Amino acid sequence: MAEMMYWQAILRAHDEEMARDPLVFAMGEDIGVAGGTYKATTGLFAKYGEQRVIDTPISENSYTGIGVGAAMLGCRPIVEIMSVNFAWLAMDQLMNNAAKVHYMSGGRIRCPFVMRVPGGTAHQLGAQHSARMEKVFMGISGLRVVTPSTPRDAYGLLKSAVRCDDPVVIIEHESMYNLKGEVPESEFFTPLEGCETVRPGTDLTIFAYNISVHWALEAAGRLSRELGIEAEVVDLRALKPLDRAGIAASVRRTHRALVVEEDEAPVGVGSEVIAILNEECFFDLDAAPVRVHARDVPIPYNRQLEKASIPNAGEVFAAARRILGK
Amino acid sequence: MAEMMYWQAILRAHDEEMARDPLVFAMGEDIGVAGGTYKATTGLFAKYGEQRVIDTPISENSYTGIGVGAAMLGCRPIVEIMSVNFAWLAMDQLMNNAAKVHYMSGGRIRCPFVMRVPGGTAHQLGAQHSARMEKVFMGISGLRVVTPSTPRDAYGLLKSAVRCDDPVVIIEHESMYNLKGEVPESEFFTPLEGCETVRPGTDLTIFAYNISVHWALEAAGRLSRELGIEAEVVDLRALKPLDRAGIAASVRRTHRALVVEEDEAPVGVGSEVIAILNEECFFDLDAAPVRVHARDVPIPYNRQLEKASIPNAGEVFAAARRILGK
Amino acid sequence: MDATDQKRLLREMLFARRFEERCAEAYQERQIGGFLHLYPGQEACAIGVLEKARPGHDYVITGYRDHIHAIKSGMDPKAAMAELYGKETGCSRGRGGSMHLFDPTCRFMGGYALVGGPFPLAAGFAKAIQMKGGDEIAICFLGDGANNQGTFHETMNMASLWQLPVLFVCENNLYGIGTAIERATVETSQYLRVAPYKIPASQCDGQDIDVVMSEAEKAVTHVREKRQPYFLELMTYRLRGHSMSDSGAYRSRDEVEQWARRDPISIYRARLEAANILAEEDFQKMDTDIQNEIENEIVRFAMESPEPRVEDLERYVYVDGGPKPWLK
Amino acid sequence: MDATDQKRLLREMLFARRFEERCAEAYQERQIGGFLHLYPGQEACAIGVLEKARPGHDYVITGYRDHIHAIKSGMDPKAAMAELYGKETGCSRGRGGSMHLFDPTCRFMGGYALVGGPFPLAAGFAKAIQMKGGDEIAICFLGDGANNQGTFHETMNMASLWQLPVLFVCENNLYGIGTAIERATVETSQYLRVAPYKIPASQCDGQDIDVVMSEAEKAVTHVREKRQPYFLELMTYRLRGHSMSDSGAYRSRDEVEQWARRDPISIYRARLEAANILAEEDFQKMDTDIQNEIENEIVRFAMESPEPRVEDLERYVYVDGGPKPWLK
Ligand SMILES: Cc1ncc(C[n+]2csc(CCOP(=O)(O)OP(=O)(O)O)c2C)c(N)n1
Ligand SMILES: Cc1ncc(C[n+]2csc(CCOP(=O)(O)OP(=O)(O)O)c2C)c(N)n1
Ligand SMILES: [Mg+2]
Ligand SMILES: [Mg+2]
Repeated sequence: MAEMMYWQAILRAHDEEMARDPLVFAMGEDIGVAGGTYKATTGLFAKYGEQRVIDTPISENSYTGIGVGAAMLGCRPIVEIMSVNFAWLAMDQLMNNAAKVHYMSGGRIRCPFVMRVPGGTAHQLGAQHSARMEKVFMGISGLRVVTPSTPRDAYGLLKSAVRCDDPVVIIEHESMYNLKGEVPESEFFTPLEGCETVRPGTDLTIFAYNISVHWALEAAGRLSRELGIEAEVVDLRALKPLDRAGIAASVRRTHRALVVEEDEAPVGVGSEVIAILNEECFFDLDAAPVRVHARDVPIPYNRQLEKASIPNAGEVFAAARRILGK
Repeated sequence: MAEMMYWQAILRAHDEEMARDPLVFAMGEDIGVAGGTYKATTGLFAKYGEQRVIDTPISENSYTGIGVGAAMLGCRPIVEIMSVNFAWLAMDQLMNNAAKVHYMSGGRIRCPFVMRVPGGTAHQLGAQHSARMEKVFMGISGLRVVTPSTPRDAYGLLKSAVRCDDPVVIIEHESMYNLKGEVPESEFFTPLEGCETVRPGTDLTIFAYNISVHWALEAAGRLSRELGIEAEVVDLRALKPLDRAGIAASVRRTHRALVVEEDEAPVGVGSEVIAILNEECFFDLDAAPVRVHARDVPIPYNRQLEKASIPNAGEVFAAARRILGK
Repeated sequence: MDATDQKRLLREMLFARRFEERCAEAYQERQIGGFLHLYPGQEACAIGVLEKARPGHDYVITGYRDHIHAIKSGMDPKAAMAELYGKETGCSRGRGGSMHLFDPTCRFMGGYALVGGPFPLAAGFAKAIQMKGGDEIAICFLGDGANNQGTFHETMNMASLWQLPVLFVCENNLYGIGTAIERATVETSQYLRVAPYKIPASQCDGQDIDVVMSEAEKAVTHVREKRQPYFLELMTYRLRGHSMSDSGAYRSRDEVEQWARRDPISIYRARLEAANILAEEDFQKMDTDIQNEIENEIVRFAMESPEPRVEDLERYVYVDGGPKPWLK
Repeated sequence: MDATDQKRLLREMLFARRFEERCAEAYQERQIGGFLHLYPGQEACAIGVLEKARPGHDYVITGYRDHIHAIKSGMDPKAAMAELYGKETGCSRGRGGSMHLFDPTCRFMGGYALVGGPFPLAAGFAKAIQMKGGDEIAICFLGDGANNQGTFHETMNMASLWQLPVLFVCENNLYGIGTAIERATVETSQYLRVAPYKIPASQCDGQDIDVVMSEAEKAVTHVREKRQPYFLELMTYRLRGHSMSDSGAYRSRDEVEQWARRDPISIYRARLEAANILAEEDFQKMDTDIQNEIENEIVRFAMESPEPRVEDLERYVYVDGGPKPWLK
C-alpha cells in the first residue's frame, strides 16, 4: 500500500492506461503544457506528447464531441471538463450522442468514452462555479456515472472506466484532490456498479457519495462515541445504474435511512434513494427516511452563506439523532 | 367559454401579451415566416413584424442568451426551443445565466425570461427527438418550471409566465398541441405555484403532470367504473417549486399515492414526490407509494418498442389496483 | 470515367430518387413513422462526392437526411428500408429509424438528428484515424443551416489546429426547414465562412454530378494526401418538403420549378443521351428495373422482416457482456 | 483632451493598478476568497474604451476579470471592494464575489464566470436597446480565448444579421489561462475572425491608452451612429498570473519582462512627463493619495461593513414580492 493523494491516484491511472494502450488519450483545457488545473495530468504531456495529451481550445461541446467520435472508432479518450459547471456546454454531445449512439445504432456502435469532471462546491467560487450536477448525469439513460470518495476509488474507477465499452462520467471533487489515502500498489479495478459499505452498523444506514461520505463517516464516529449509535455508512459510488438491491439490503438490516447529498434536494440522489427504499422495502422502514442536502439556492459567494448552503457532518449527526429520536 | 386547441391557447396568450406590452417579443426557429412548428405562433409575424417575431438561426445557446440579455434590460422574451432535445444546447445560458443572475447580483438584476419547449415522446421520433427533460429543469435552483396539461393551462401559464419577473420554463407536449379544451373567453392567469386537484377521490392519489394527467384521468375513470375505486388525480402543474403542502394534503386524506411520469424513473418527478411524502406524511401512508414511469432506455424508433418504453393509462390502472390490493 | 461507370452513376441517382419516393409512399401508408427527410434534388451531392472517396474505407457521417449517404457508403438498401419499417433486420435493428441509419461494417457512422451534432464527431473520427495511422479520411455531410451552430466554429478551429483528415461537405440547399438562408446567415456563401480557420475551401454546382466529382476529387485528394481538413460547398436544392410535414409556404412555386429544371438526374441523363451512351429506352428500362427491385426485393424484405422483440427493449443501453476488468 | 483629463486618466489607470494589488494582498490575508483574476497590464483597455463610450448610459458586460470594467463604468470602488469581502454592502450584496460584480444603476450588467457566456447576453442588451429605441450601445469585453466558444460564432452572426448596436472588445492578452493563443486558435489575429459575419473590425495596441482611445472612438461612433456591431481587438498582456493560483510555468520570464516594458501606466506617465503635464512628484503624490484612499476609505469600508445575514440565504432566488397576476 502506498499513501497518495486523490490527484496522484488519478494521474497514476491515466499513466498506466496510456502506457498500456496507445489508443487511450487525454484531452481538456490546460491539461498538457500547464499540467492540469488539479495536477491530475501532470507530466503526461512530456511523456506521451501532444497527440495524446491535448490542450484544447475553450470549446467544451465540440471537444467532447471529438472525444465521442474518436471513441466510436475504438479510441479511449479521457476528456476532462475543468469544472462541472462548464459541462452544461457539453451536454449536447454527451447526452444526445455519447449516451445514445450505442442504443440507437441497435448496438452496432460502441462508445467507450470517459468524461472526468470535478463537481462540487469548493471555497467561495460563486454561483457559476459551484454546481453539483450528479443528478443531471444520472437522470439520462445510456450513461454510466461513478464518483470516487477516496484516492483508492479515484484510481480504480478511472481504470475501470477506461476499459469499459460504455460511456462513463466520473465526478470528482475540487476539494478532494489533495485528500490522502491508501492505494494498493498492484493494479486493480473498482467496479462501475454496486455500492460499498464503508462502515458497518446496525442502527441506521447513512447513504453518501463523493465528499459526503466523509461527512457521513465523521458523523457516524460521533454518533458512536457520543451516543452509542452505530450507523452503517454506504458509499453509493456508482450513481448510474444505482444498486437497488444493495441499498435495500442495508436498510432491511438497519430499518432506518438517511441520505446525504451535497446537491440541492429536488430530484436528486436523496429522492431517488428514498423512492427505491419505498419500492424495495417500505415495510422495513421504522422511520421516515431523511435527506440531508444543500439549500435550494444558487451558491452564494459569501463564506457564511456558502457554508449555510451546503450540508456538513454536524447536520448529518443531528439528522441521525432525529431519526432515532435521541 | 370557447373550445380551442392547445396550440391556439398558446397563440392567444402570445397575441394578448404582445398586443399589451411592446417589450414582449418571441424568438425561435421557424416561428415567424413559417408560422411555428406547432402553429403556436401562426400569424404573429404578419401582425407584429420581424423585430418582435424573430426567426433565429440554428443557434440554440446564443439565441437563448440573447433572450436572457434582453430580459435583463426589462424586455419579456418568449423563446421557443423547437424540441426539448435541443435544449441541451441551450443549458449554458439557461442554467448558468438565466437561473442565477438574480441571485448572484444580490437581487439587483431581474430576468423575466420565458422559455417554451415541447417536451415529451411523440410518435417514433427516435432517441434524439424523444427526450423528456422536466427533471433537468426542475433540479436547478433559480428557475420556475410549469407544464400545462390542458389548453386552459397552456394559455393561463404562458400569461403568468410573461408577467413573472423570474425566469420560467414552460414544458408543453408535441402530442398535445391539437388537444381541445374549454378556455374562458375573458383574460385569466394560472398560478405558477401550486398543484390542482383535477378529480377528487378518496382511495388513493394519482399525481401526474403534462400528458400523464390524461392517462391518470382515464385510469381513474376505469377504476371507478370497473372497481368502484375513487382515485384523486392531482395535476402537479408547477414542477418547480413543487407544492409540498398540496402534495401532502391529498395523501393525508387518501393514504395512498401513485406518481405517473412520462420520463424514465431515476431522479425524476416520481422520486421527488415520494421523497416529499416520506418527509411530510410518512405515517399517513398505508401502502408504499408507487411510481409509474418510462423504461430506462433511450427511446427506440420501432413503434412497439416505443410504446413499451412509455407508460399509459393501462399501467396506471394496474398500478393503482396493486396498491389497493384489488 | 467510362460509359459503364457513367451508366452506373445515373442508375445510382435514379435509384436514390425512386428509393426516396417509395419511402414517401410507405410513410403515407403509415409503414414508416417518425420524421422522414428525403433527398430528391440533391442526389448528385452524396453520390458525386462519395464516388470520389472510398466508401467502406473512409468514414462517413451526416444528419437526418441520411438514406442516400448510407446506401452510397455501401449499406444494403434492404437494411436501410427495413430500418425505416422499424424491423429487427434494419441496419440499426429498428431502434434507430430514418434519422439514425448506422452501418459500421461499411464505415457509415450514422445519421444524427441534432443539427450541427456531427461536426465534432467527424473530427473525432479523423482524430482516431490520425492516432491509428491509416490513410482513411472522415467525411461529414451537413446542410447550410448547420453552419450556424456553435459546433461548426469550434470544430473547424480544432480540425485545422490539429490537422485532422476530415472533409466537410456542405450541401447548401438554401433553406433550413422554412427559413431561407439569407434570413439566418450573414455570409450566404458557406465556403467563405471557413477562411478564419485557414481551411482550404471551394464552392461548386451541386446539381451537375460531373462538376461535383471533379471538385470532390480535389477535395478528397487534399484531405487524403495532406492529412488536413477541407471544406466543400455544393449548391443544391431540395425538391420536396423539408420533412413529410412541410407546408411549402416559405418558398414560391416558381422557385421550385426553376430548380426542377436543374434536376441532377435530368442533367446527367441528357448528357449521356447527347453522348450516345444512353438511349431513351435504356433509361426507361433502368427505371423499371429499379422500381421492380425496390418493390420486389427491398420493400418486400422490409415488410416481411420481423419486428424487434419487446423483451429486448433494454438491450443495447449498455454493451452486452462488455469488459468488466474488476471481475478478472 | 486637456491636461486635466489626461491626468485624470493616468490616475484612473494607477488607481486600477493599486486597487488590484490591494485585492491580491487581501486575498493573501484570506479576506477575499474564491477565484480572483486581476487586471494589471491591461488597464488601458477597459479605461481607454470606456473613456470614449458613455458609462452609466451604455450597457457594459464582461467576464470574471471585471473589477476595473465595473469601476470605470461608474461603480463605487467601495461597493466593489465590499463585494470582494463578501459583505452586504457589496455591489452584489456579497452573493456574487469577484467574478460577479453587478451594478444596474450605472448599467454595469455584470461579470460572468463562464468563458463566452457574455457574448449573447451583450447582444441581448443590444436587442433590448433596439426595441426601446434609445441611443445606448452595449459593450462586451472578453478575452482571446473566449472567441473559441460556440457562442462567439453564433452571436456574431445574429448581431450582424439583426443589426444590433453592440461593440465587442477583445482584450487579446495572448493566453487563455496557461494555453498560448497559437496552441488553441488557428487565426491568432482575432479581428480577422469576424469577416464572415461582415462585422467591421480593427486591431490596435492595447498598451497605449491614446491608441486605444482613438480606435475606440471610431468603434463606438460606428456602433452608436450606424446601429450596427463592431469588433475591436486590443493587443495586451496580463502581467500577473491568470488567477491567484497561477504557476507561471507556461510562459517565460523574459516574455513577461518584455511586456512589462510596455506597461500602460509607464507609457502614459512618460508621455505626460515628456509633455510637461506631469512632474515626477505629481506622480508620487497621486500614487500616495490613491493608496491612502484605497486603504482608508475603500478597504476600511469593506472591512467594517456587515456580513449578509444567514437568515437571508434564500432571498433573491426569486424576485421578492414579484408580480402575481393570478392573484389580482
Ligand atoms: C439542434 C437542433 N436544432 C433544431 C433542429 C430542427 N431542425 C431539423 S432540420 C433543421 C434545418 C437544418 O437545415 P440545414 O442544415 O440547412 O439542412 P437541410 O435540412 O436543409 O439539409 C432544423 C432547424 C434540430 N434537429 N436540431
Ligand atoms: C465555459 C468555461 N470553460 C472554461 C473555463 C475556465 N477558464 C476560466 S478563464 C479561462 C481562459 C480564458 O481566456 P481568455 O478568454 O483569453 O481570457 P483572459 O483570462 O486571458 O482574460 C478558462 C479556460 C470557464 N471559466 N468557462
Ligand atoms: Mg439546408
Ligand atoms: Mg486571454
